Amino acid sequence: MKVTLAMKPTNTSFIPIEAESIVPKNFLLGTDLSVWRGNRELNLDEVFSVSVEGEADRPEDIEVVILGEDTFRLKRVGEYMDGGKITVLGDIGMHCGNFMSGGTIEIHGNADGWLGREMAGGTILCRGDAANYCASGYRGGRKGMTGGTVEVFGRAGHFLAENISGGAVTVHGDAGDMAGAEMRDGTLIVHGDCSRPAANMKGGSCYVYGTAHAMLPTFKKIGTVRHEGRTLIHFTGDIANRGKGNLFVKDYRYLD
Amino acid sequence: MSELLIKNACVIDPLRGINAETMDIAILDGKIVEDVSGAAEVIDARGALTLPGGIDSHTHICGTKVNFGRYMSPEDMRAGRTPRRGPMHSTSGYSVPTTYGNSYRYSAMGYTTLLEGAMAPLEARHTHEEFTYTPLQDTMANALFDGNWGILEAIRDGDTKRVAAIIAWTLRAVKGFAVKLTNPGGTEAWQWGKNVSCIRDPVPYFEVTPAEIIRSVVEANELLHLPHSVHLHCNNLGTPGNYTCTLGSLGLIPDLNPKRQTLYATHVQFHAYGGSGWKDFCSKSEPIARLVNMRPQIVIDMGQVMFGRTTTMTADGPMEFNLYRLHHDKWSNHDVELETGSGIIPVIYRRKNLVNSIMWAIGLELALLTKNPWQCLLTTDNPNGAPFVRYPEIIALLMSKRYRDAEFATIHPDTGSRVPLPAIERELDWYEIAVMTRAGQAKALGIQDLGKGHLGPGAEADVAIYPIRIDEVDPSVDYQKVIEAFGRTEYTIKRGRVVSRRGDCLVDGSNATFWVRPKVSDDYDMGKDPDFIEKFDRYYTVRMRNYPVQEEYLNRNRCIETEAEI
Amino acid sequence: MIVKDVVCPFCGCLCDDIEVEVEGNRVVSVGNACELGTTKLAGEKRMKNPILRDGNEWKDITYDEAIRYAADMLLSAERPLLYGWSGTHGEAQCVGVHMAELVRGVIDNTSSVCHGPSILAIQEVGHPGCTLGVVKNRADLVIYWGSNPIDAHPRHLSRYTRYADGFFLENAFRDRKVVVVDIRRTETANIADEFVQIKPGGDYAVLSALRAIVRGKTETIPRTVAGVTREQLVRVVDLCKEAKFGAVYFGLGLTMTQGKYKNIRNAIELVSELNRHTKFTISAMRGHYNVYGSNEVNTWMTGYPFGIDFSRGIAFYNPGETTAVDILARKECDAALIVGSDPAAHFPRRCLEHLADIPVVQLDPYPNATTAFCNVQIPVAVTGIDAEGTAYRMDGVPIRTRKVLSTDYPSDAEVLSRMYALMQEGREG
Amino acid sequence: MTYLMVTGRTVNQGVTVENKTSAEYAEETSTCFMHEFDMLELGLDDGDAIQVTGPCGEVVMRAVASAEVEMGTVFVPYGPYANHIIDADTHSTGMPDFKSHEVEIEPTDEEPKTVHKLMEDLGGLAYDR
Repeated sequence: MKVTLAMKPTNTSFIPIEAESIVPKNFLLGTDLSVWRGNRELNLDEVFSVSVEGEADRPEDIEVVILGEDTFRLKRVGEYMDGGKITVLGDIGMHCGNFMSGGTIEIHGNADGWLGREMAGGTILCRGDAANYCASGYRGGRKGMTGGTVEVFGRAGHFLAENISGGAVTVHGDAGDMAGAEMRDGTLIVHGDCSRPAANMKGGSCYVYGTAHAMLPTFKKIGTVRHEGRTLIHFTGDIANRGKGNLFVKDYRYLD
Repeated sequence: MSELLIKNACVIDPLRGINAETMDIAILDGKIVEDVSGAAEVIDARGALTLPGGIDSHTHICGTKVNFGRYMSPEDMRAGRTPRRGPMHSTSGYSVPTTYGNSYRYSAMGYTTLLEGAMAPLEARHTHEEFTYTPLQDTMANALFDGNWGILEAIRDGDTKRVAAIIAWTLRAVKGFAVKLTNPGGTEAWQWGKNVSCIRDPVPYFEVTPAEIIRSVVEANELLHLPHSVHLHCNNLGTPGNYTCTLGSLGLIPDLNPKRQTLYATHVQFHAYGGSGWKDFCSKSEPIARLVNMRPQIVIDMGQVMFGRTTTMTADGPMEFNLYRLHHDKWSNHDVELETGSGIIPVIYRRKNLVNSIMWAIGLELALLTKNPWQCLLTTDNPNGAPFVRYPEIIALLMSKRYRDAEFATIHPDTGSRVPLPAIERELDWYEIAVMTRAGQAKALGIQDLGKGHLGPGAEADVAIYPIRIDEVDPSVDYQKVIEAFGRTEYTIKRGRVVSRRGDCLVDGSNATFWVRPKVSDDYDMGKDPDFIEKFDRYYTVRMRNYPVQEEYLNRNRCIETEAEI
Repeated sequence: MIVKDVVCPFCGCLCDDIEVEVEGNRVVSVGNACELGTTKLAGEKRMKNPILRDGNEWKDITYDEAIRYAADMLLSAERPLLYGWSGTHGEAQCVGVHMAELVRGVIDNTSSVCHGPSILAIQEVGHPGCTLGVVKNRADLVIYWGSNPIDAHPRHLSRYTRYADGFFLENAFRDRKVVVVDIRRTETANIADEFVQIKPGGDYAVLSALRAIVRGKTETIPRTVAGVTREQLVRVVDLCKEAKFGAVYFGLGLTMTQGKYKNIRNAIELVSELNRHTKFTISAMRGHYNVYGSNEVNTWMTGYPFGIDFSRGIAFYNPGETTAVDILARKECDAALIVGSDPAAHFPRRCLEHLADIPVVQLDPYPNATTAFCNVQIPVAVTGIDAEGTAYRMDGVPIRTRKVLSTDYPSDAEVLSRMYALMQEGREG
Repeated sequence: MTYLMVTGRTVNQGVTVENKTSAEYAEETSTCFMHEFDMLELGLDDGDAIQVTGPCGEVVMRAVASAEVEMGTVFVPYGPYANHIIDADTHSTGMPDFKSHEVEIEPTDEEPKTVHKLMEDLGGLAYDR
């Protein structure tokens, strides 16, 4: 079954629309769903022209396609998603794929903050850039992402994979400041540059194929290793935090 | 004039010796009366269990420390969020809910009176502000004196009357209800990063021992004729082998008061540990209960631990730091100048953890081994042992050996060799539960004469009607029904108004705050004492005139005046 | 007439030993206060009556009209922002929370642009702190990190630290060491025993290095960290470990620089680590006299200290999304009620551009920068001068501010309560 | 030339903060404290007008020499002038980069605007009664 949600053009109001109801399994029961614009509850079809092709009796057989100019205003799409597919033919707003445990979300444009927050499983592909707190945790510093994979083909913002405790995050472009902060477990790979990677890490592995700017002084240099055809410098730390994590960088600069 | 008649109530009212009599309860303008007119609104209880409103004699719900527990725990707030609905405001939180969350959930369980277990006098205003937003229960607060410099000095000088005078001035100033000692001496030592090991270990600089503090403050408390006894959180909370320290502390207490206990020892589960370390950690509930059984002057509360996530918070700063070093999680500490301190950390009690399993057993053992239910009251030291919403499960565990065995089978396998619980057959009855959840509290707090904890004519019309017929339910078998019944009343009535119906709160409410004002002679009025004033001005950072809590902070002001012997 | 023990409604020190001389209905002199407090207590030109923007001019209106306007604005909004709150008393803040809950709006206070990051850090690792008097009576080491009390909290040094004698320190100036850490050699740095000058953006690295050195891992640390030599770092750690009682006070130099709350988290973790060796505490130098009160009130009523979004009925908290600057810059609100603050003076321009596009009502005694963006401004009494109410000092000690003048201006709580009553009629009645 | 702009509290900012329409407040918050060498390099004397350009536009301030700031760094008291060029991006923390902005500074003949004018440029309406 393919559900197409074409977002209707709206006035200039930028008030976000919270659409946690947009999860494949919800469409098993039809399209009578509601979303929220600020404090107003709206029917799905007030915001989208909805069309459904084919049938399905399990989420795995459902693809939801979201398109339109204003899709960047949609928050919480795919929250608690456990199967099926969501394709966004454009940008998506904050909290896409939060608490996701299964299925696939593919974003053709950019994703706003908290993409895949506290994700436990499944796959997120972001063809464009991901903003801050991609694959991170929630306020209060509890576990971040615990499983699944997030792949960003563009750049990622600050606090990428903050508190990550499992799963794998790959960013093909540069990442911002504090990538992998408070990392506990899991894997973070940044193909480009980033600054202050793996700050205060306890465990897990963080790879920076580019340059680690403002490298923190509290990582212990072990030596060099070969990794997927690259030579990387291996550090352990963060020793400020009794950390037992591994940080691999192509090169680095201290703020000395 | 508002009249209410509750018909066909199956009443248990221990303070009046009533045990499961079916009767009517007449209410006029918020008080229980002999009779009401035919115009009275009628509630048919249909034989459901009807008790005086529940009273929690040791809980942490309002004030600086509690609010900091909320402040630092957004992840806890995500649980239990409800939107504004009718007269109910929105709520958040599980182990440290918002004030409305506490009030609504307590009310749904039939609780109408709460005692905040620890209020730092300097920050009392904060506690009273939160009381205002805890609308469905009457409130009162223990004021902390464990590290009070003036008192430590007076004790060093052997001047018990001065100790009493300082307590009197402070209680009156901060609108406190009772005297709390938390790890006496330890909180002062902690302001140097130290602690006291037990009751004979002197406090740095002041050179007085916890034993001297406890004894002297107990005497002072009785000099002031306060309704409640001294409320003690013993030294050494949570450490293996601390039961000897607890026995020593309880052993210090003479029997000074014919009407009530002379000492209320709180959350004793945390103080009943054997062993020389965590490896041979074990239960010492038996010697503790044996001592309590021999000493009518002692009342304790359980401090039951239940498995799951919660937040620990106490004025016992050094203890919280030790916990932090065990868990290495978030840690907050807040020392209060010239007075006391506090600490907070989140914890998870796990069934698979041997120490946690033993702690769980100890609380139940204390309740089951203490012969007289008036001497062991039901608490979790909310939220330290567990959030208060777990009370119904605790009631069921105390009433059902079968339930205890079923739970026991799920905890750490080595627990059996460390605790006496499996051998304990006792199952508490409905009457004993009523004692441990309201009547006993009223007596221990000394508020039964103020119309609390019973349903006699003249009493405050605080009533809880639970959806259960005790003639039809065998609690030792149908413990699930007991849990459901105590989890949500059919009606909770506060001051003659139905405030909660099947879990929904119906009114915004407005509580009363109970506080004491001991009348002392001019010689003992610290407000006029040059030395007291001079030290206050020099060492506090708040002016003496700005220290007392103004009456603006009390909703319904229930001032209890006492005639002091000084 | 001289009023004693007046509470100063300027900064988070909340000094309560002020003497104010009142003649007729004017403050003629102020004693004990710093320059900041004196000027505020001496008063400034107040707005006379409520005003309404009518096209390109201002019209005087009545309080009833103004309050009705605000109530209607909030009731009809899809995502109203209720912002400010640190410049008023707790009783008013409580009404504000009830209003936000009723209209399902977002309520945020000025901590999102002062110590919000400190709160985010505390939510990750907790907060070993104490009241100011504990430091005054015990601390033999005080560290000011990224804070400049001489300019921002002028009496902090004389009441609690550098010049404040205490129970265990008869001569504070001699017995108490003061360390200042900053990127600028501020005036405060000039009165320090040790000044640590850090390259901009280097606080986090320096804090990490200190933690490692406290744990005995000095050898891993490079020769210099963000412009600070390893020798000086070791010297500072030794000072800390030798102290009987150490206290860190940090300011916006940590909260406003790169990494934001991670800087504070690192500082807190340093202090927690130091507690394994000696007694150490850390506290934020809160700015507005009652910004901490707005955190306290929000916390007991909603569970969160700031940045609370009631759009969906339940409280949702996510600073960076539900905070005022983000919401305004992203144009995610359609009305704003401003109480006890001046966002137009303190927010980046993009936020003001949105304020210009939406209806705005402000409660403030004075014409200020935000006035220019108001549809309606309602002048109110100044808490601590002609209104009384609860304020929370930077260390959490609540103090009731005094009323030294009586004027005809209503208090924030009075105005907001009337507004809330109208809103309840509109929504529930 | 590029400089790091740091904003912060000053006594004078605090003293005038409750009277934002005053000339004193405008004067204090439109002051850009610079290292004297940086001023030399730009040929500036105390009190000269400068155009400060940030990520979100430009604003005219006055340069004043200060011993407190390092070369390459300038300090501006909190207020509407600094905020006229500060980026609203908080990196999803709620807090803008008030203390770490790269700015361009060059001499100018223009005068600093009044606070009223700044507000009106952004769509506000001055109230001056």
